Amino acid sequence: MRALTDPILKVQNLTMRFGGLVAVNDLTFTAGRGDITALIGPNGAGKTTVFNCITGFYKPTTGRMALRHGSIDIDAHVERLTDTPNDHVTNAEGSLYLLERMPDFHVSARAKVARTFQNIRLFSGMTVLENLMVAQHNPLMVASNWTIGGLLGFAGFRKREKAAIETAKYWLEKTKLIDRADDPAGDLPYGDQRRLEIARAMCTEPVLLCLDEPAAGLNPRESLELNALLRSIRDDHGTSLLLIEHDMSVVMEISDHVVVLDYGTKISDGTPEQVKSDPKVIAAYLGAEDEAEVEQIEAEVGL
Amino acid sequence: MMMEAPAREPVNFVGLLKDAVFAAAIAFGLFSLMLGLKTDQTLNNQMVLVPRPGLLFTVVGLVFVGRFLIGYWQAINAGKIKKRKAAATPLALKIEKYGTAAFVGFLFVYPMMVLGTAGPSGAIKWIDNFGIQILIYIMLGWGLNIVVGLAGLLDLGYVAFYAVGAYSYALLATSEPVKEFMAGAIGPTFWPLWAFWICLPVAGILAAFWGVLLGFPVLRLRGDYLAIVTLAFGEIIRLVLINWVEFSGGYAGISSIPRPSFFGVPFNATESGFAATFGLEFTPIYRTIFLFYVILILALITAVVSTRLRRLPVGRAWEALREDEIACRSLGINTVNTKLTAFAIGAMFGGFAGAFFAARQGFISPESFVFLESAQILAIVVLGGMGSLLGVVIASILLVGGVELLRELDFLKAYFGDNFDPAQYRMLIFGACMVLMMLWKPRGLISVREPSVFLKEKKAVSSDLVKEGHG
Amino acid sequence: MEVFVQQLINGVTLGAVYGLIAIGYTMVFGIIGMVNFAHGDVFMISAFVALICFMAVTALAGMTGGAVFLALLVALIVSMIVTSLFSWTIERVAYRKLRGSFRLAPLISAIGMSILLMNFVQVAQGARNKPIPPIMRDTIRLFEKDGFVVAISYKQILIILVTALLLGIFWYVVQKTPLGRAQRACEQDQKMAALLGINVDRTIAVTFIMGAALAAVAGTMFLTYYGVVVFSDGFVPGVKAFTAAVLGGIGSLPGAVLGGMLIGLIETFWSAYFSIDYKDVAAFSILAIVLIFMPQGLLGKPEVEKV
Amino acid sequence: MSMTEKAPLLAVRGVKTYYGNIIALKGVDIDVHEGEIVTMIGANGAGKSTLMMTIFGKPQAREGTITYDGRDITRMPTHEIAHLGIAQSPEGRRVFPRMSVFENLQMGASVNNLAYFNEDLEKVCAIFPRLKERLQQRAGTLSGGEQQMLAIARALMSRPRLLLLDEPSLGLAPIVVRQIFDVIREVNRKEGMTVFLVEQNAYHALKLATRAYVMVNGLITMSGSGKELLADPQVKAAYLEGGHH
Repeated sequence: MRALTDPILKVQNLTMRFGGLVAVNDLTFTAGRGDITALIGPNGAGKTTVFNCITGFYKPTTGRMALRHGSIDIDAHVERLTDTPNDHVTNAEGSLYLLERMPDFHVSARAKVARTFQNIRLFSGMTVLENLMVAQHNPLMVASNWTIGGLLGFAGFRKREKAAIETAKYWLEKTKLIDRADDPAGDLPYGDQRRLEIARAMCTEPVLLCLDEPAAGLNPRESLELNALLRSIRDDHGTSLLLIEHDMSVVMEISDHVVVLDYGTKISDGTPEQVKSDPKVIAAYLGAEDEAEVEQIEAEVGL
Repeated sequence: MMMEAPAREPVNFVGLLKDAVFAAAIAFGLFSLMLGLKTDQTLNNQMVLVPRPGLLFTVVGLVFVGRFLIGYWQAINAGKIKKRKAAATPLALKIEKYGTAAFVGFLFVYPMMVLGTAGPSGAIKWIDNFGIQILIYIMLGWGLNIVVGLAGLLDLGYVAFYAVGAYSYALLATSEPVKEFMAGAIGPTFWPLWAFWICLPVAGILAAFWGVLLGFPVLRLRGDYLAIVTLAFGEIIRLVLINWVEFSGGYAGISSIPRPSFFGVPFNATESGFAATFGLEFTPIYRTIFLFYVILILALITAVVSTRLRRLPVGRAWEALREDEIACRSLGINTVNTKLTAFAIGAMFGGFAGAFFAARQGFISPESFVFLESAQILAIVVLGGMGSLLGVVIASILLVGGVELLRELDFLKAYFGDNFDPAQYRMLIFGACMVLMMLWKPRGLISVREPSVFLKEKKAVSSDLVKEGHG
Repeated sequence: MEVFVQQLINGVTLGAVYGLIAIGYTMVFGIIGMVNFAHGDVFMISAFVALICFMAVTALAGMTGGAVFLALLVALIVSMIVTSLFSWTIERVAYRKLRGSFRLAPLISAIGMSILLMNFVQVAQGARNKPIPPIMRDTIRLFEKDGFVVAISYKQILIILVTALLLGIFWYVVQKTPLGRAQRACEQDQKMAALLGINVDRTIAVTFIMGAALAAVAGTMFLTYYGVVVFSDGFVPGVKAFTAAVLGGIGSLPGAVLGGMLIGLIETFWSAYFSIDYKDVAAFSILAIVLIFMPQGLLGKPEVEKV
Repeated sequence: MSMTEKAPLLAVRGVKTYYGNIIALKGVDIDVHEGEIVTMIGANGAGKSTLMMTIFGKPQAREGTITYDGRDITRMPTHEIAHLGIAQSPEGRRVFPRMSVFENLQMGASVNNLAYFNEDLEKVCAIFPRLKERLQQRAGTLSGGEQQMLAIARALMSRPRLLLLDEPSLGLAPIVVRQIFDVIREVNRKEGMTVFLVEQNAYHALKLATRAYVMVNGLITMSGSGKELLADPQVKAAYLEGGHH
């Protein structure tokens, strides 16, 4: 858990109100670089709202979300940056971004935060490969000289496009979708669509990947595969992960750090083991342990 | 799939009769006042009602018979499971590819073919009314296709850009100060001869500029709101053209717009004219043929550019925008710019077509830029199958060519007497055809999408999966 | 001041007519999310039906005061029935099969239907203006200043009252009755509504009929107010009424009437104080401006973007 | 089995369903007897949700028959089926987003014209206190889990004889999942409601079930009592391992 030693994202006093409804209430937490940070909590606790704030889809009512690239010291710069009208600061050590000041597409394009959605949002009428090409829009746009070079068929663009296809192939192989590359995304089974969404997000080369219930609707075998994929994204690519998940087999298995929300407020924060045994979490979220019940069933069916 | 044909049920004639009686009753209700009684004015301006029971009962009878026959046809086909064509075969793409090539080839020889068969005087109608007219709509359809078909932005005021292009050319070409300036700077014949070629790009750029101008405020709007605001913009431009008489000539429009020259050689009977220069006998057909090739080239440029754009990041972003705007934003795509480029490029092609239209007609007025035109262009795009270039071509031929063919109904006067005015029925039939075609092919004629990039094999995407956009 | 009051009265009357047509647009859009482009032409047909009916009754009963009133009443009722039948048929023939398919298909079908209806009336009834003899010409003088008489006619009072009454009734139906709840459910998720036992086809048909009945009221009042109708009268009032529906917030009945009032007032005041030529430009510009800054319209509920 | 003496409440026989050209159900046979909880498990895309919708005639089965309470409902319009006392909480929740929670519940009770509305409202509010807090809130603003509760509550409002639940535990917190399975058990035991349940969460669902089916690729491949399937090695390998509790 590197949240304290090497943070990548610091969320401070985040509050989001919709009319009279307080969805997130004064939430503060830190996600560590190279960590898998899980955000869990009962339904309606405000987890997805937090995601929408981080990724720029909602403008928070109050609060600050600082994300860094490189080793720039967040605490040393964040106050100064807040006093300026800018949304980021860059020095030799890296860059610091204030996500709440950025429009959604800048959060992805500049701050390099990618996300997936609870209700899968693929470009269903485009092929799997095309989905991954769209994710590389910004570098390709530059390579096509903002369309003009591409229209005239310049070689620079064709080269860059080949490279983009290679990137896409890499992620397709990684997510075991390579055989479906030329099929429309809408034709894929549910589990494949979930993985494609992750592959697409990774094609934007994010430093922080936010996954909204990646295991929802997966069967146990698919969940296991997902665990392996997420671990590999963390270990092989150094991408930090932030995920919302209800499937405890995923959360407890792969998270380095768990933050628990209830009614928009943080009720627990720590390692999976700490959180699992936190009485507040058990009361609000996990429910009473039913180990005894499980054993009883297993005895009945003769395991 | 092997399936036993289910035993055909006997046709239920009583039920069919009931349906037909019901339909006839509805028809009677609908038409007894609207057809059965005609409002007429007597010579001293008195309104009177003229009963037409014969007409009413003929129509009701036709509805009865028609409903019965349709019902019978459905009943005998009910047992058959409709054999649907297999979804998403590469064959459809091949047809599109080779079909397009063959069609372009045909277009290039079309004027010669017509000339050969119909002779110089008969050919004008076929080249102008059918060839040029249809090509203008193909070009407009391809232009609008970028906005509606690719980017999924519903634009009901596309005719505004057509108007901007037409008026840009017409105003510049007939402007006295410009004419005088050019006469002083280069020579008196320069501007009338070259105005079209100089103004054509200007018209496109101005239309694109208007596209951005109108596009910018409506970016946040979605779906039908966007449609209604674009409709409003289209109407505003038309109403301004009508009312701002000093600027645009109002209802009277602009006349004596210079015609395009053959790159400096005019199409007239003078010695420096096209016919004399090339040692031909003067006939107006040369100009028509030349115009045909001009619009053909313009349309092909539109097609080539839009095909290329689709394979570029910007084109893929358009389609992605149509599929899911929120996902686009999450991938770092600036949706504002993406939408604006779609508006601008679509408008630009509309502007080119407008300039050509003004040059071909020699006269323009706001009458040519009514909402019905926008509706017709949109109908072409939708009927063609959104995003399909070949579809737009077929739809243009069906809709525009069909309407032109209906002009040939004068022979009906022989049957119905001289009081019968077939022109009235032209739009009636046109409206009915729009409805029927949508009922027949709601997804358009070509309902597969061609992927812009592929790894191993290009597979067509069935239109069931393609979204239509919300903006 | 006098001019202002007089224009206010005229504007509200015109606005009431737009408002009644707008309700039809807003209800149909509300329930199946389509712009029923043919609704303006349905309105035009209703005026024609009322005209023919009115002429038929007065031809039989004469043009005395009582007979005119009777003729008007019969015209209104018959027009409501026949127009509803038209609207029902249009939905059944041109839209039902396209429901749930491609979003643009019903729109194109509706535009085709609009062209069809307009030209049907032209073919069936001729292209000329169709006047009726002036009726209900009595006015109430409100006040007079410097020779300028501010007056309100009985026609205007009738139009405003009928609009208010119908708005009340329809708003109650949509908000408070099971039918209205079913309509709103169909608007949001037809498949789910069917799972809960709602007859979706019937609910949608009823919606078309309700909208058409209101358009018939508007058409009859339009005929009596202006005293003339022509086959092309569907398009411009139709577009303006749709504008009104969007302006007021689509899906909201009071919004439709409010939007209608605004369009009517803008038009009358613009004509009175600026230039009659640009009155439609003004109406459309206001629409564009309102939508750009308030995309949900004046009374529509803002849509929270669900990510 | 002892229950087979009585005709089943719901009988699905040889049902084949297509989406366009694609076959989704390839001849499915299912029995649901009065008073049972029947579970169907299977992978994503196996056709479970298609079966749920086919029972309601959306889409209609191209072949085969579906009988409910002795009546053939294969070709019956969806809204009429709803009036026979079958309710469904469908895939994707499908709450009416711009209606309040209260109105959504009213919609659920519309088949019996709100006859028992107040009584039932209290009941579902007791089951899902979360909904009680949000009665006047628009359903579209609820979180996913709350919408799931609302969808189930809405289905209960019609007082169905047969309740169809499509993945009621999808996307819910563990504590709520348990709560929902408790609710299912309770309405079954106390009110004798027959429940037909489609689940990914095989462990909980099988534990609850009187009988269960496994669907693979549009076909039923296995059936038996909940306990039997829970103990079956194939089922364990495919649907239970990985610790989906």
